[in-house]
Amino acid sequence: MDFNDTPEEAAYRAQVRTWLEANAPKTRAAGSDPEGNDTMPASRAWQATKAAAGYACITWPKEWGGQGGTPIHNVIFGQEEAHYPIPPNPYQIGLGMCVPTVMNFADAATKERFAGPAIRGEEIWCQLFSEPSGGSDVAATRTRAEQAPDGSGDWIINGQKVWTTGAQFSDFGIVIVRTNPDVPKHKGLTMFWIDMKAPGVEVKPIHQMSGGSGFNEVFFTDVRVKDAQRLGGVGDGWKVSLVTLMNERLAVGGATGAGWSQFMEAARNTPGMDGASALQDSALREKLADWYVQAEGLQHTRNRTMTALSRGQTPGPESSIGKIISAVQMQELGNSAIEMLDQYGLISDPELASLSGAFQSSVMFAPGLRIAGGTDEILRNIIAERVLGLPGDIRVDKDVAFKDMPSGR
Amino acid sequence: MDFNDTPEEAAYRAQVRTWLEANAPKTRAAGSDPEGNDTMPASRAWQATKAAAGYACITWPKEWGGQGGTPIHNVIFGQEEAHYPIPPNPYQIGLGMCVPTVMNFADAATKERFAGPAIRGEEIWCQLFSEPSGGSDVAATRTRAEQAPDGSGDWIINGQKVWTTGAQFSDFGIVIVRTNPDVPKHKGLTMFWIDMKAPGVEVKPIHQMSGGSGFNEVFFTDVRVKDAQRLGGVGDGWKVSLVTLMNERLAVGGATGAGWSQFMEAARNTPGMDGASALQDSALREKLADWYVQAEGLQHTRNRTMTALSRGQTPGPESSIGKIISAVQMQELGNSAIEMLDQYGLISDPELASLSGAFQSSVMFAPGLRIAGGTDEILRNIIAERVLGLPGDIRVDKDVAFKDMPSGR
Amino acid sequence: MNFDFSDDQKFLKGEARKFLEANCPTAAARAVLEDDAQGYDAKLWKAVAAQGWLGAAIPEEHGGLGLGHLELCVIAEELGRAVAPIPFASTVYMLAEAVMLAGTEAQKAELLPGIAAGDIIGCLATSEGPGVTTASNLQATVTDGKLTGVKIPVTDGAIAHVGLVLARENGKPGLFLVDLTDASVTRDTLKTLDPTRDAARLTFANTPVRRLGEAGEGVALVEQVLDRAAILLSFEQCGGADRCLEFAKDYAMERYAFGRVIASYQAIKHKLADMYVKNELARSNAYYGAWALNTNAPEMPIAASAARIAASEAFWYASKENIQTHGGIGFTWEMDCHLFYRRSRQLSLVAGAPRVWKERLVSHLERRNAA
Amino acid sequence: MNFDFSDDQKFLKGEARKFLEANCPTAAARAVLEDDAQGYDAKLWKAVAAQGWLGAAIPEEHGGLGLGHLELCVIAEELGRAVAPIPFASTVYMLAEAVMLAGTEAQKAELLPGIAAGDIIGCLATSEGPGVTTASNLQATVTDGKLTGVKIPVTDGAIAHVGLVLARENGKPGLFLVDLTDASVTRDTLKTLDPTRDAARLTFANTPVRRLGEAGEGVALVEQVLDRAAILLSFEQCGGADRCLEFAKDYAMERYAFGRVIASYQAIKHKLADMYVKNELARSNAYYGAWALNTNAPEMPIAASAARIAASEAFWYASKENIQTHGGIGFTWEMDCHLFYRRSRQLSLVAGAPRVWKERLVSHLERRNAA
Repeated sequence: MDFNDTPEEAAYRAQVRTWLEANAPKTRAAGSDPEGNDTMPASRAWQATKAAAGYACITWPKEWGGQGGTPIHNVIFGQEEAHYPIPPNPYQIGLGMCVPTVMNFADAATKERFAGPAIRGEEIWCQLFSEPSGGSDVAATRTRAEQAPDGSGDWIINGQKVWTTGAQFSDFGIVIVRTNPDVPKHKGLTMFWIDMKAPGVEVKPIHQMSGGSGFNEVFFTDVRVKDAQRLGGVGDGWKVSLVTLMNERLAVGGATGAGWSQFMEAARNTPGMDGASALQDSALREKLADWYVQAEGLQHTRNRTMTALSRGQTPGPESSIGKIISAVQMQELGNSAIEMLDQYGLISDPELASLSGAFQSSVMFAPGLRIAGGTDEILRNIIAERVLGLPGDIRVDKDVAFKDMPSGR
Repeated sequence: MDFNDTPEEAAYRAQVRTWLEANAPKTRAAGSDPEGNDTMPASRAWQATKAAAGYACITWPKEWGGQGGTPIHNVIFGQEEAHYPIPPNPYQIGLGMCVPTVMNFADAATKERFAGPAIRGEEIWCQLFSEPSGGSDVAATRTRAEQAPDGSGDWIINGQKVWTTGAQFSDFGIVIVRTNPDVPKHKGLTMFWIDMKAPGVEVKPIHQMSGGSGFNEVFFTDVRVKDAQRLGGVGDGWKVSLVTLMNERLAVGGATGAGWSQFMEAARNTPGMDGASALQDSALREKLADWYVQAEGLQHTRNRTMTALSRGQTPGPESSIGKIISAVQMQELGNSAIEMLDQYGLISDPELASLSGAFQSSVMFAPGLRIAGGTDEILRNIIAERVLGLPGDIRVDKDVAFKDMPSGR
Repeated sequence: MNFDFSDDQKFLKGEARKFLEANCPTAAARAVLEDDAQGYDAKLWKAVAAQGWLGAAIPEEHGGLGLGHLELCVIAEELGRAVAPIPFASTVYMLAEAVMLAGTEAQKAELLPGIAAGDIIGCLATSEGPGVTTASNLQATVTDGKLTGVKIPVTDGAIAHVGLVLARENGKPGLFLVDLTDASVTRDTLKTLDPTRDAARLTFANTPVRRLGEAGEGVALVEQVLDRAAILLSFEQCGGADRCLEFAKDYAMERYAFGRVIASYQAIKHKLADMYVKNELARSNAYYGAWALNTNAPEMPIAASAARIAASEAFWYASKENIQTHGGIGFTWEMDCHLFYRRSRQLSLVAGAPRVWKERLVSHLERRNAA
Repeated sequence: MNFDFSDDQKFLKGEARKFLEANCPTAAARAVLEDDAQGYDAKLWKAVAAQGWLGAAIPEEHGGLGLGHLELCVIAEELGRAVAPIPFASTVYMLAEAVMLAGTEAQKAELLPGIAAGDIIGCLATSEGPGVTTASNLQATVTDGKLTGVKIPVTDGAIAHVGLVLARENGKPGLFLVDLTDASVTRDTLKTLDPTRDAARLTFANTPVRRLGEAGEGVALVEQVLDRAAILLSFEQCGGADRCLEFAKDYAMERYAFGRVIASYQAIKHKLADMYVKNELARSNAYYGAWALNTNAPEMPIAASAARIAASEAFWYASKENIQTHGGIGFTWEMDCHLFYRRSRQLSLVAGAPRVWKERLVSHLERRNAA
């Protein structure tokens, strides 16, 4: 048991380091927009550089522009890349979920058309699954596609998607729609790729309670798509979506807010109730210990996952517990910090608040993190069902025609 | 807003006090058996004394031997009675649940036969509902009753009940049995009263993990009962049981283990990590505050319930939260106490442990309290459904014949 | 046993709810939230004054209605339910209570009628920076009747007319009445987690002050005021927490997932049951606080602590799990969930954090059990 | 990255499980539990010795197998899973580790072979009463090589041959080796929450002792020993916690309520998911502890604290919620649930309560971050 690379990994890491030293950016791209619009040119340039050297999609086969590498190669590159001031990466969803779906289900010409520009960062993709009435229940899709009456075989899409990350700067998307409401919900769905600049596609940012707007609503009004844009068979959309979703929950990262060490630092510098430092308060010390143990537990769980990858094994179920712990910790730690600051904890102005308001940000962002990519409740269900093998919830919607299903509106 | 009696209540309290002063026991009955077998004569004597004066069943109508009083009268008597060293009360389940069911459903002669001896404490009743495979699901009853082949109209009972409080000293019981397995589970049940001394009735104490055995298993082997012992119609057992159960959860009391003040006392006398008293540890102080607030909250919730009774109103839903809080608190407080004592906390010998081992007892009894009379999970369901009006869990067993229902064995 | 509000008080509560439903929909809080220039809803403030609520517990001789504190409790609960964007707590629970507790007859005559009429907004200025401001680290100083120092944050500090300021005089803490409109006072509005309520940094440079109460007794007086405020705030918190439960329940009964309402899933049912349990424990503790406040009972510090701890916990849990129950939509700006979440943080911190009250509670229990 | 046990170690683990399934069913623990006269399962102890486990980490020159501590970790996990009623921790994690850490060559040669062979049972005697025994309140005293004082409770104190006793010598704490079979030692067996494990009060009256390690360094040495023990105990706790999860899951998949298995109710599903999450966090922290132990890393105190805190929490939660998942039957004497519940309490207290380790962890983090 050690934390060392295997000789092969060490060699790969050395090669990556050399390449990064020669090619990675040395200064962070300027930009103040939290949604990353103004750092886009820098993101695009870095993606193109990586693509040219085969580092953009390390695990993809070489014929698609990848490197044919292993997941551990990908992890090693990520670790080394993180030492440089790289720009934001708006390609994750596209390259992690959308384009692989296209590569799996589209014809050769379409794959040829899209793979290169996507890898090189010339085109951005988004994933259009969630709907206002759907939430975790992707198969409840109401956005409709009907065949055009003109006999062209084209489809006309109408409806609304929501929580679409990056839709505001995406060129293409993959969208799941209902093509047959007369069969049970999972059976009447079909997947298409669409041009986000096509007439009838309208993107509206969602204003979050925390102030930002990284997500969007996307409205479709008589959007016409060719039948050739279909991914998989008519009515096979649910199966296609499972391919896409397989990677989603891995893609939603853990909390990145202030952690135990920031709390410890703030406690050291905050007066406690008895005049001494708040860090002397054993109630806060016990919480610190608990948060440290959770954070270390998650870190070492990642190490176990990496070890499995390094040994060429499939990671065990332990990788599913990250967000369920970190999102709740972010909320509780942030709240404990503001309560430690007493009345002053209310102040969110970054020029006045401790750590530029990091704890206040945690309090305001954590509710979103507890929901995005699966609520606490959905994640517990996933652990119970997929990891522990317990039965699924009783389904009342399996055998009912979609149009006959109760839906509340 | 005050804590005073109304004039009518004050008058009743004065009358009760006078009577108790003249009649209540002045010394506690000797006895070491935790199940109360050796204090039974004292219990019987005190019950007879109360019955003679109308205080045994205050809210029952006078013609049944009660006083025709209100619930608040009952509460006042209980408060005043608690100031005396009264013996254990083995009559609660009988007078609270069983006998009222008999009084509701039996014929006049039967009522006449049973009411008096029950009120006077001459006969003890138990309630035979739970079964090994049933748990919270009373309607899953498998104990069978079949009509005797001799044409007498008698019924022959076979099967097993479990968790029967007081069965070991009961004279009679009410038992729910399945008389028709070919209809859905709720529809094939029937209720009877039975003689616990009848041939074929066997009582075995259940040994608990905490050491005691207040509950029993009761086995029925070809136990013959008359059709006249039937309470309600054949197949109406579920409806009859609801009458009985209505009062059950009120009857299961809150935790009576060591509470916040015992913890505070123990903490004061225990060295902490820094040599000072453990009571100076703010982590323990915060827990103390939380427990105090919960305990006070429950106490004042009871005060709100009593106020409603005092005003002649039906108590609000707030009275349903007691056990869900107190049982978990008992477990956590007990465990925190033994952890405060460090290695010494393991010692359960009453001659050596703090407070005669009260904290260790809490740790060992609390798991049972979290289950008896409704698990934490069942109680949350009850609050969600009966108090908040949320939908019931999806039922897969409503329309299936009992004999066709999956059951795991 | 008479541990509930009277029919008259319940009638007042019903009337208050109707009034606030008409005059203080959540759009009112949202308007203050979205407009940096607006520290409170001045129109609502005047309307509330016209209802007589500001003077509910102020004697008639000083322009109030001369009702008891129980009436103030039911009004507080409705204000909390409505996330009302007005300086009610600062003015009524803090300034008015302090003046009634420790003011001279002249001070009462001068200030109480203006408070009751809605002409005087008050605020309590104790905090001077991160953490708990105590007698030992207090910096603001009064010399020869002039105050110098900085108070941050002061809830309603930018909109108040009169400040109650804790400051050192001859080395000992005293509580002082300060005219905040004086030219020597600099007021900087602060960004906080709850912009529906005003907050400011106040800088005093030789500002004239008058002492309230005895010299050197400032900390004790602040504690008395905070006990009273904590009880009244606990009713605001109960009101907010109950409304969060209602929102969550209503949404869960309407929202479908996998073909059935989410209220039929145990994860949601039990979450709402937990909310209910916390809310009821908070309410019962608040009622005991109300009794102690109304009778000026010696148990007040313990009752106030318990009420504040329970209500802070209930509102925090209800406001955050209400968002969680709503899922993604609950995290949007347009939904009202965050108004209650923000307010729950504001109410938990404005009179001192729950952990401070837990320490205070246990100290009092130690003394009581030793006695 | 190689943060897992090797194939050889996993093979050893599999063999250990098979061995214990055959030689240590829960009936073994139950037999010790129900017989007051039996302090441990002597037959199992001999069998475990014959497997070489007692000497797994003892060098071959001293009669052990000379494997590393990682091998001890996998054995520990299986012992925890089996609620083994033997003095393994006292003898192997505490006595043997202490002797290997601080013993003279003569002490090693004298004690280690006997430990490896199963002839010497050890115990650690630090506690003297309720609460934490520290350098400042330590009473037991060694004068001229003779020990006087009382230790209570001492796990395995009634069955051990050699005690490691913390006592004051010339005013400073030292750690001493004591022959517990000496006539001057009085041993009273104690009733505890976990009667599957022995515990005693030891009274010393001028008992001859020999010092282990440097004079005055007893507290530091005990801390080193406890760090090692905490890591190994955390594997026992992980083993126990995982088995509770399995029990709960198996029962929930078999037990029907309202026509379906209780494992299909979210209240049960989420409870088991929470168990799983806690168990995995405990396992990951235990692995880091194993790495630190095996490499004798300077991070050991931090790693040991984290492992102990996480594992104590996981086993407590899993053992109590396993009972809860079982419902009424889980509370009966005949079901095994309580064996794990009792053991979870024993393992959480035997090397010092989690709260003591939390304080220890944060102190170390403070020092590390200051460095």
